[in-house]
Amino acid sequence: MNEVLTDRLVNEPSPAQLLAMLNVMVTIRRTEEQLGMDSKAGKLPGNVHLYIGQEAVAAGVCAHLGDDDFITSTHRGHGHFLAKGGKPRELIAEVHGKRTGACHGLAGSMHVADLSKGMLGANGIVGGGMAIAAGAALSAQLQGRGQVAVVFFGDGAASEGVLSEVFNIAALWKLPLVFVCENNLYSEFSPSATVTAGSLVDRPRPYGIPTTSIDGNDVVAVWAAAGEAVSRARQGLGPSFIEARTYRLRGHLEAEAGFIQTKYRTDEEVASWAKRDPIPAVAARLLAQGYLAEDGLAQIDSAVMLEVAEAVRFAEASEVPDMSYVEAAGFIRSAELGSR
Amino acid sequence: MNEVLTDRLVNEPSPAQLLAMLNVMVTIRRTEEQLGMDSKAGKLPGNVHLYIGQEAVAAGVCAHLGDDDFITSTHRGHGHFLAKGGKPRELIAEVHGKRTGACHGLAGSMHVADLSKGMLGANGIVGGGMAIAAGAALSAQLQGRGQVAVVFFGDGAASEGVLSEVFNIAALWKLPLVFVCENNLYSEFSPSATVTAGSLVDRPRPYGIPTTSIDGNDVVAVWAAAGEAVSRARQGLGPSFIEARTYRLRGHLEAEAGFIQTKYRTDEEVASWAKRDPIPAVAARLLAQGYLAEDGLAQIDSAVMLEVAEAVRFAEASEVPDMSYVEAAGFIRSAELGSR
Amino acid sequence: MAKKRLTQAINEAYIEEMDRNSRLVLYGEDVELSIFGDTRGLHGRFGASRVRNTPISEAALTGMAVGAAMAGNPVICHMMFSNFLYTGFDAIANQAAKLRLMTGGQARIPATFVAAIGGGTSTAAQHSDTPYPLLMNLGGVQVAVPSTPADAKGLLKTALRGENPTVFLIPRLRGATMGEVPEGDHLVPFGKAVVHRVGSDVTIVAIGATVSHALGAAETLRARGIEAEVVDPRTLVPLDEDAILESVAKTGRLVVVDESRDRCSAASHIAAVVADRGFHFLKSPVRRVTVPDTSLPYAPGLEKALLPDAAKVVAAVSAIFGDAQLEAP
Amino acid sequence: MAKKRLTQAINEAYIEEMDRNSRLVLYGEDVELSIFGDTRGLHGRFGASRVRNTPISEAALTGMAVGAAMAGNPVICHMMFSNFLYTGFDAIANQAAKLRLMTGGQARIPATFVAAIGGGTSTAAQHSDTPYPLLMNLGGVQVAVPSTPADAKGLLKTALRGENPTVFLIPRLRGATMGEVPEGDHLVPFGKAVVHRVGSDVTIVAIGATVSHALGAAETLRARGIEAEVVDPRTLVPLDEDAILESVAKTGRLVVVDESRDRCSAASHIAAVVADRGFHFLKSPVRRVTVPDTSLPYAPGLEKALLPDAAKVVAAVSAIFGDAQLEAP
Ligand SMILES: Cc1ncc(C[n+]2csc(CCOP(=O)(O)OP(=O)(O)O)c2C)c(N)n1
Ligand SMILES: Cc1ncc(C[n+]2csc(CCOP(=O)(O)OP(=O)(O)O)c2C)c(N)n1
Ligand SMILES: [Mg+2]
Ligand SMILES: [Mg+2]
Repeated sequence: MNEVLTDRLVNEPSPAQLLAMLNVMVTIRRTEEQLGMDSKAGKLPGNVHLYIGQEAVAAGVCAHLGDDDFITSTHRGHGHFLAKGGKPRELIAEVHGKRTGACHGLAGSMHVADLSKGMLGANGIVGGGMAIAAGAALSAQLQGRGQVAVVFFGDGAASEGVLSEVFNIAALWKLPLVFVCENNLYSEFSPSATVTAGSLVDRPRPYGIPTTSIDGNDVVAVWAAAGEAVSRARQGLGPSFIEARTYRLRGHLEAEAGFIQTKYRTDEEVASWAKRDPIPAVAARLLAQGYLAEDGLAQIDSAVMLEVAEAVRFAEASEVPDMSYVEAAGFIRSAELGSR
Repeated sequence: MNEVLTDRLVNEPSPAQLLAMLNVMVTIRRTEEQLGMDSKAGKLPGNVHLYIGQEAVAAGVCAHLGDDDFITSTHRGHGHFLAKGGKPRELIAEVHGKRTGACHGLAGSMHVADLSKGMLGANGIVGGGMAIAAGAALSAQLQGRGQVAVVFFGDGAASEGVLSEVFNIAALWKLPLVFVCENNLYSEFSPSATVTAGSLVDRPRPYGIPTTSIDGNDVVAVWAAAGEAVSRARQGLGPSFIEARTYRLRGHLEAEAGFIQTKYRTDEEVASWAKRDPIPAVAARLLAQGYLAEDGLAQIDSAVMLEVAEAVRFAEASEVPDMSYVEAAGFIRSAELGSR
Repeated sequence: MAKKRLTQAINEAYIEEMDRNSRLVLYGEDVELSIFGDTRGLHGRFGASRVRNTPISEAALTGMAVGAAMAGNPVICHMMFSNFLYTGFDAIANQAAKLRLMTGGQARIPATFVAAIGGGTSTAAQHSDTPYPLLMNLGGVQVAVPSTPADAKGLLKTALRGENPTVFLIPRLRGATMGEVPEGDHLVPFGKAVVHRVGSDVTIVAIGATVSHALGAAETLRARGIEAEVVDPRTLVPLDEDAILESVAKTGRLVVVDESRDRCSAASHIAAVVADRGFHFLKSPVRRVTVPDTSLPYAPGLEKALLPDAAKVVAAVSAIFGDAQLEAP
Repeated sequence: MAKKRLTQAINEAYIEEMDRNSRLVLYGEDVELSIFGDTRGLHGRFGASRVRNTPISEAALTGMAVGAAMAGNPVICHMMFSNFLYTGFDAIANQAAKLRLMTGGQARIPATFVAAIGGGTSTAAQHSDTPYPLLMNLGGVQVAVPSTPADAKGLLKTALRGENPTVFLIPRLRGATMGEVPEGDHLVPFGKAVVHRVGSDVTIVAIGATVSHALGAAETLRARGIEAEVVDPRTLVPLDEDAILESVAKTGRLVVVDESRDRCSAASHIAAVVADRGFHFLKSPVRRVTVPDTSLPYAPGLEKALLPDAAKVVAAVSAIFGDAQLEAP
């Protein structure tokens, strides 16, 4: 069905594939830096949770997916949206609350979705995407065209009971489902160790689900693990679980400085992870292998910056949605609006 | 606080303890046989789910508990109610819907509770008792008097997500909680293997919870495993998990013959488990050791039968509750009754 | 037309729609054996791929229905007793009800959640709720409550062809009720009430199992010279306000009968709609015959005392006529 | 009396009651750092045993609150946003609301579930619900919704001393609202409405954040010669029906303002109560100013258009006076 089906289980992405992932990562980074600035400048109606630092996970996983594969995402969903093929301008316009946004401004940052790309939505309910992805995987299985579904979720979300329900059903029914747990060491402001007992990566094991823990800041490691999991799923061998160890370089949400009185992580910790930024790492690798020119990253970067700048202009120039968008998306009729 | 605290980790119950458990098991058996008959005779307002065949589990576990320890139970809760010290006549009157019942006839079979005995209730919601027991364990921990909480649940219930949530929290907080999963091979009419992936007994392991699988029809095995788990809990070492492999010798509910068109288990299977009936086994053991006379079981049995017969008379002679019981137990006032 | 049981009518709706749409799937706990009989035979007919017994995992079941529906496979998600909707409530309240709005209209969610409602057989508090008020308030799920076999079949078939999430609630006590079911592709539209009995003196709006109480009460009332009109909304979301108002415009009086608990009940809402849009028609207080604000106890006498029945409907109607007489000096 | 923010009043209620009752514990996700500020300082003051950060496991949190309460430790179970009540709904709807009844009165369940409600800051559909109608319909949980700092403190303290499960809902937008809070052990009884403004021409019942809209509307209406009485029920379960009826007996007119969705809203229920028990007082239709039956979208203009505000209250009141004039020939 899908050219990605021809992906074979190899350990390394081709240079072209790696370059494409780098591009995705830079696009996520620059788009989010922009949104972070806009948020702090008070230009955005709602909050944003940035993915900065975790880009390798979305890029490495989604490299294996086509438009008719499905993903579900989290409150921290910009990266997944973009990696799955969503357009920066539709994302930016959405977060600006404009009718040209991916969801006509009804979703905002936390619910951004692009069903035409198989991106079934970021989700404001922690764990909310797990069963939805399993349902998409059930649909994929019934359709029999080799589609897969991937569920992205955080380490904190792994405490939601629905995850174990989905482990059980996905394993029983051999659903083409890939669990990607992005362990960024924090659940909001709680260090994972204080809210997560024992070993996260081992939890799927009793259900018979293969599981692995990888360096989520290494896009090649992510790509390899995801390739194996996706290929298993496409072959009808059932679900797999990947724990991607990573770190968010920004706050839980951009507005947090406004209400947080005590630090919940040290500057040293943040700095040490900043040194492991996944973007320079992959650029360096391509450079070393001779697949990127000395100024290659800069070139990618300027192209992306241009796109982002254009997207911001587009968003700013766009109109806000009117009530007809709500009516079209819901059950209410004009007659029901206002008081009665 | 509690004489059971002095239980030391020994592998075998004393003859007196074993006799007491035998007594509990026979009491459960005879009480339930009576309820089964009454159900089939149309004497009971609601359905009953019988525990017959599984008595060794309730008896073996509750032997370690005092009145200020807590248990939560399931839709199949008569055995737990009785083993925890509830009175047959209060159970029977309850299931008859009489005001002299343990819950004044408001509960029926599926919700029978005796808070004075630390029995926080059978539960009509599969998995409903898990978090309640964890909460009781939290209370026990806060009170610091060495109380423990035990949650009884079925193999089917293990698929409810809340179980994994409770694993996580109980392990993190080292709650004095014992999980007792009664694996009777069926979840309603579905064989466990068709609805349970992988290995049930291993599920608590990744949370760091000690876990063991035992023969639930051997009251000595149950007693030993529960003793260890309860003693860990009392010592502040946290939760433990016990899978007790057992079998219900009756239907999922007594009324099932009325609506089931196809058999969901073979006669041979039922017969083979009937041969492993836990009651004769423990009687034989006591007999062999010389602690029970030849007619010892028959004697226990007649005493119990007498008690059950008296309880039935008591229940039948009792009055039904009037609306004042609902008012006392809820928020409604007489003024709110009827139409308005 | 042939007389059929309500359960059989539902069974036929499943079969016809699964025949019609090969993407439609059904799953739930023990649907293969079928606790209520409504799903009987489906596993044999459509196979283990389209009819699936599930683990006891309501949160996953409701959420998966949303996901599969969004991905292109309509789902019948069988929840058995309506109290088990609470265990799977998040995906109904936060996902199914909201995703179409949140995605700006992109998401189509053809998921139908089926569950049995109501008391009357001493199943006690955790197997006897009538939770449509909760669902009505969610703002994004349709709610259908049939009272006859024909409506059961027709409403369910409509739900299964729709593109919005629907909760289809089966009045449990009515499963064995017989009624004429039209042959052929019988569809009942959503948002269209039906008048079961025409009358000029009082409008009785009744829902689900209470329709028969209303009809029973109407017979008693006729003997007293009061002609009641009995209106059954059939779907609560959408609600056919106009049909109710039309009836009240004629009768000037309204009693709403509803097996849900009183506070924020469907009865409350219908009363409120009429107290607003139909105020000028009203000659007497709008009465509600509902369940007092408690869960149902096990003891049969108490349960019966708490549930609506024909006598309570008669009492409510009599009370407003009493009121009216007191008024007209 | 000192002026305090609503959030601070809540914080004081926690502190005073935890000081008073050493068995009272508080837990929830990130309560140590405190997202809304209401739990700030508690962890430091009462220690890690009585104030616990939890994993994201709402089903366990609500259920544990029931269990700990039954076992003798009253619990403040902090649910953050009210939408997360749905993830933990079973233990509220099937356990907390029913266990006292099911155990024949044995169970005392002093569990208080705290959550923030309401829209207005583009938190979008999954962080802006106002779900008290669902809770009101459960029949076994009390529901308190304060509109002022004093009531927030007094109602919460009452909840924390009670023996029945209570959901205490914080109108999110009102967190920073300042108001006088009486010194000392300030308790506000459940089931007692308060009249914020006396008036003779129309009764406006308003809940939570909408109280200020009602008061704003009353000022505008005074300029038009209409004196509105503003009644705030403060608790929705129990509901002070008598106070509302007393006001309507005087004014003859009623508008109910409510930030929940319209269908089966608190406003619907209050309207229904008055259309029954207060029918003979009514001179004009009972209007509801509520949220149309949809979740709130992100775009601020749309969100604002959907939420009640003073102008909508003025419009609703004006409409019924228009009606009344049309009527009197
Ligand atoms: C059901 C639910 N509970 C709580 C929240 C509040 N909340 C939002 S994000 C978050 C932490 C999520 O942590 P994690 O899953 O690790 O994701 P991360 O933010 O680290 O990406 C919480 C508790 C929520 N949105 N939904
Ligand atoms: C939340 C919920 N879902 C479904 C049911 C219906 N139900 C009652 S018992 C049962 C099977 C329970 O199986 P198991 O836990 O193995 O207990 P057993 O009956 O074997 O003792 C089911 C599905 C229920 N009561 N509650
Ligand atoms: Mg995290
Ligand atoms: Mg079982």
